[in-house]
Amino acid sequence: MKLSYFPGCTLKNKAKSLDIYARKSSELFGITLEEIDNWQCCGGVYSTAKNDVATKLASVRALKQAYEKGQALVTVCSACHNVIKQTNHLMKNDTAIAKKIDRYINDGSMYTGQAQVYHYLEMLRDIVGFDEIRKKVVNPLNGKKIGAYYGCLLLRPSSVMQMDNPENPTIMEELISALGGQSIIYANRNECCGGYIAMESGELARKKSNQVIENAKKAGAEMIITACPLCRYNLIKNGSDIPVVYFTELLAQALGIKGDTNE
Amino acid sequence: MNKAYPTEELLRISGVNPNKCMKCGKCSATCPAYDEMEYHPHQFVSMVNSGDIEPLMNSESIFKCLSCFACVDRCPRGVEPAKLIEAVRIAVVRKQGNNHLLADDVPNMLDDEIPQQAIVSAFRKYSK
Amino acid sequence: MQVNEFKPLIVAFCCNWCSYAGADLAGNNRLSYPADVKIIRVPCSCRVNPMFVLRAFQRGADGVIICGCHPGDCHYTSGNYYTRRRMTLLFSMLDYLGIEKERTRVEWVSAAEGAKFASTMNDFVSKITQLGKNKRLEDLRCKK
Amino acid sequence: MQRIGVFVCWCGSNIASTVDVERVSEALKNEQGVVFSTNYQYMCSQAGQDLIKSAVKEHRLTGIVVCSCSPRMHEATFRKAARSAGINPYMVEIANIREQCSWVHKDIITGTEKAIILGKAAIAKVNLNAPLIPGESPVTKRALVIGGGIAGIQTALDIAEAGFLVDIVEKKPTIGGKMAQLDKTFPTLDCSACILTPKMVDVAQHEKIRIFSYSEVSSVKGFVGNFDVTIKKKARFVNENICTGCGACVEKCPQKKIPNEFNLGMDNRSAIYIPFAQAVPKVATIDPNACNMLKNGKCGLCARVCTAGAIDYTQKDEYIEEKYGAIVVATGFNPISMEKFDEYAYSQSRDVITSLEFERLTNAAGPTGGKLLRPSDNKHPHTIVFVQCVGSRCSVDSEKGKEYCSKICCMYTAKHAMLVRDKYPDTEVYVFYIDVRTPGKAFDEFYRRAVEEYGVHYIKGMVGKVVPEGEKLKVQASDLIENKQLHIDADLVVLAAAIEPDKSARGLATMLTASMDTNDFFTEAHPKLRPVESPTAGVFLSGTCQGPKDIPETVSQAGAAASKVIALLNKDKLLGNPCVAHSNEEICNGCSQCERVCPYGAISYINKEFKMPDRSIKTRRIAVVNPAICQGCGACTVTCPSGAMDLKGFTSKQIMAEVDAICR
Repeated sequence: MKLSYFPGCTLKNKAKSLDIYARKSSELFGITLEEIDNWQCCGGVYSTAKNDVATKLASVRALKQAYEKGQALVTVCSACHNVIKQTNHLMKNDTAIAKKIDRYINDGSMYTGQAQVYHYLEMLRDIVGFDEIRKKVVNPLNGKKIGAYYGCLLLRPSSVMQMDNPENPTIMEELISALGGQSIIYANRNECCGGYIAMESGELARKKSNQVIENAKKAGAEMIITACPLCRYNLIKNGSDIPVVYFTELLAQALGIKGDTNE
Repeated sequence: MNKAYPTEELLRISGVNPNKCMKCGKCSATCPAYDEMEYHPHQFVSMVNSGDIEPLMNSESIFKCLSCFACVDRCPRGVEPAKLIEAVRIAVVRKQGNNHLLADDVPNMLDDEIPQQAIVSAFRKYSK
Repeated sequence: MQVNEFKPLIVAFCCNWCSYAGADLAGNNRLSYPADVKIIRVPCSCRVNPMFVLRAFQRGADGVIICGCHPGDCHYTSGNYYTRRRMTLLFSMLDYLGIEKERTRVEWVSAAEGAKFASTMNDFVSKITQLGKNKRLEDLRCKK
Repeated sequence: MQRIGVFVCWCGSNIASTVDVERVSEALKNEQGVVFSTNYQYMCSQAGQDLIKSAVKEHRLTGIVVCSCSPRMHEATFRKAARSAGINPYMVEIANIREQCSWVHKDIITGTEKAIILGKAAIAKVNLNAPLIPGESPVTKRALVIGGGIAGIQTALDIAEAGFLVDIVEKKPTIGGKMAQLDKTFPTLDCSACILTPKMVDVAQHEKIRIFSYSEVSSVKGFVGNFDVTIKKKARFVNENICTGCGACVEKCPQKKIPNEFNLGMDNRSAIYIPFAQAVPKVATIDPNACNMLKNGKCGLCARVCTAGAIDYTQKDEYIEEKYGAIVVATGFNPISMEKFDEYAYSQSRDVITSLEFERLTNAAGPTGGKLLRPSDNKHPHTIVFVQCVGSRCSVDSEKGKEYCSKICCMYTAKHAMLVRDKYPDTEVYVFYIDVRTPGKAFDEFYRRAVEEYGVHYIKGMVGKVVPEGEKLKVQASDLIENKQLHIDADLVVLAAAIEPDKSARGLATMLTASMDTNDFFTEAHPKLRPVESPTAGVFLSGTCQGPKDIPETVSQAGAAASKVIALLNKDKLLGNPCVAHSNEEICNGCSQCERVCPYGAISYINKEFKMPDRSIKTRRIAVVNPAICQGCGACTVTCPSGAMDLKGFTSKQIMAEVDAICR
């Protein structure tokens, strides 16, 4: 099975391990991620303003390419997924903007949100299935206590993202248990790490990240996994004394593709 | 000073109907950047509605919003305050010479580990 | 027939529970509307057979309006939903036959909406007056 | 051929000032069938009515047209006059020349012209009128009350006190409903059980009342005065008539780890259980999903300890059929699921509870024996945060909770806060509110007492997030008055969850053909004037199934519903509305279209034998309308493809004649 894949800027640079292990692991389940040709950066954040059209072009191009190939579009980075999924939703529901964007792209066919967008986690849950993953695990995590960190981008706005219950998500917890780990539920797992504010106000980012780390640790987590390079950066930079790794690394480790992720 | 934008324009850009607000304050209760803001999410809703927009445009608050959508998701009335904050912010940075983040400033903000994503996001949020 | 000024002939079907009472309320409050409107009382707007509408046009009506309870408020729980569906079909067929869509209308008027009844009728009559006499479907054999 | 008399009313000057009544009566004289036409100052007066009566005699009238005020005003008056003059009351038609003519038109010429046309239309209709006789149906003198909470209990008691038989159907093993779970009641703070349980005993002992507990209504047929109801009595595996409620079985049952519904899962019960000490009926019930004996045949302890021999593992569901004259719906409410509000960590922390759970926590018969202890560690909480409006007042597009205000939360939260401060003065209590809504006798005073005398901290604002961390619940909230974000380390968080109608109500409404609103509350026949009646004749509403309400309101509505039932059951016969649908069996082809649109289920089909021209007999399926059920909306008449269905009093021919008269 082949799926279109949008890696995004960070996965080609600072977050290479998020990318590499996503691709390698999916191969194990017979899924090939085909990188979109000439993809452009999604912009990192989705602009909700109705008069902000240009910032959506990169996402629409990627979506359109996937749709024309008859493939669903998969992303791993939370930010890319958020931008692309929201853009797709907009294309489907706002014809005026879809027409405007069509005039920019101007290649003969208007895109109106037909492509299916999956986050890699959704792909694991809905296409592969956690039971299938469980069967392929060779290095189970032996009950390691792992706190999934969702942040904001994967889940919200929930009416558009529709990945999971935005206040009590389970998708990463189910993955952890499929890999033989013990998932730790903590309330701040869907709160913001501070995101791009790290550039502007390191203090606020520190405060937010610390709240997440503290809450996870008090709940008993020995490790945090995330799908977002910026979340990982903020948590590590602000002094997490437990490892913060990408969920794809953990996946690859359990599947025997990668060595121990405990640094 | 930023001259005030008309309320209607902000409502159009954001798609927000502030009349739906029942003034419960849950947006501000849930906001992770609350302490950094001079004007809080619920104030954006009521001030835009009453046309009191200039103070919002001149406030740093518009750059403190993390776009985490907690207020949008948890609002019991479906008001979507974050979209209104975004509309005010866009109204400000689109004006000539109003870029909040300049390319020249960026190198000083970087360290070895910062992901590209942070830089592009910040640019998109803070600059034209 | 001597006609100085065009006075349209309008048949209004009103359901007994909401719209007819709304029309009564318009009267109680002395809210005037043109005398061109003649009301026929039916138990429910869903009693209005498309045949009645056709008959009215055949006999020279210039406009037909059907008034019922608001959706969800039907005295018989669901009658007005039938009305809405039936009349949507009928009106588009009439449009096809050349009876303009403006000549036919379904309106929801509650027993509390005397003002709405009057304003609806004023509006409807003025629209029909602009359109002028309806010639389509009129069966001249019916004229004495 | 009719002989019609026309009577034009002046209504003093109400009509006469804008309608030339003389000209109207003159103009209508020559209409088809008219043999007499006159006008009079006040037709509705005794003299006016006498005028009608003498004209009927003198001119041998068969039909009457009164040009007067709205039929909604005096149709009944003139029909009565007609009857006393010896003609069928349904031979009267009214031309509304006041509300719909003289009062809305200023000009006497147009007014008169229109009045004449309206008169002609009425005459055209009367020409085609036929005498109608309302059908009669007997009334079964027994009422069914569905739901055994305080609403159902009160309704049943009131009906029974009037001397009628009442059956209560309650799906739980005991009656009592939500009120049995409450601790104290606002605003008087009297103990809920102390005022409820005597009523439960009254019900149990009343010779006119039967209780079907652990039972559900499984089908309803028939119509007002004549409902045929099937009640499913679920197998409780205990013979109700023998069980003494001694509790020996409960004690001995080895399976003790079943979440106790009565305490909202905050403690456990055994597989065989009696919900609470004052349960009515006080008999045991076996939970088939938990009982080892029923699951795999291994146990049987309860049967061995039962000295009465009441345990019966072979018991089956039983279906009881009964006839009723009236049905009262009293299905009550439940708090909504907190699933969509997990920012408050309800599913993550046992110390985040709903208000109903809080009731059980403070109830002396509850899981903690009335001591306020945190569910997680049984420690005394020192800081309690109450959150109001959780799931109430949500807009539709937020897709979270209910649009309406749940009405009772402000008061019970004030009660909870006050009781905590009263019993445990060392506890800090915060109430986060959007508005405090206290309309009701002594309600606002009650809330003010909570603030002023008991020192409850009322904060205008909402809680945004609850984060369990260690032993604490970190509450992040806004204080809108101080324009601050607050962070409170709480020990217990109580959510005032919105209430919604019981889930069983939807299916029941379908069975009863009773209408519901978009929130699944039953709708009333008239929101102001008939608040306890469903639009479906013979179905009455009691309590929160109709909308959120507190106990006093529920009890008053329950009594009101009972009085409506009593008035109905008091009648020996019911007169129907004769303006009902009727199918012409010669034309009907039995296509079933009419049955599908009928909102009342008034249409059924029979196979009838018809003699064919060649003298052979052919059986055809034809529609038959039950005139006692038909409400006369006419939906079927339009849907009928063959034109067999018509509505008496509003026949197609009559309405077309009116159209013709207007368009002439």
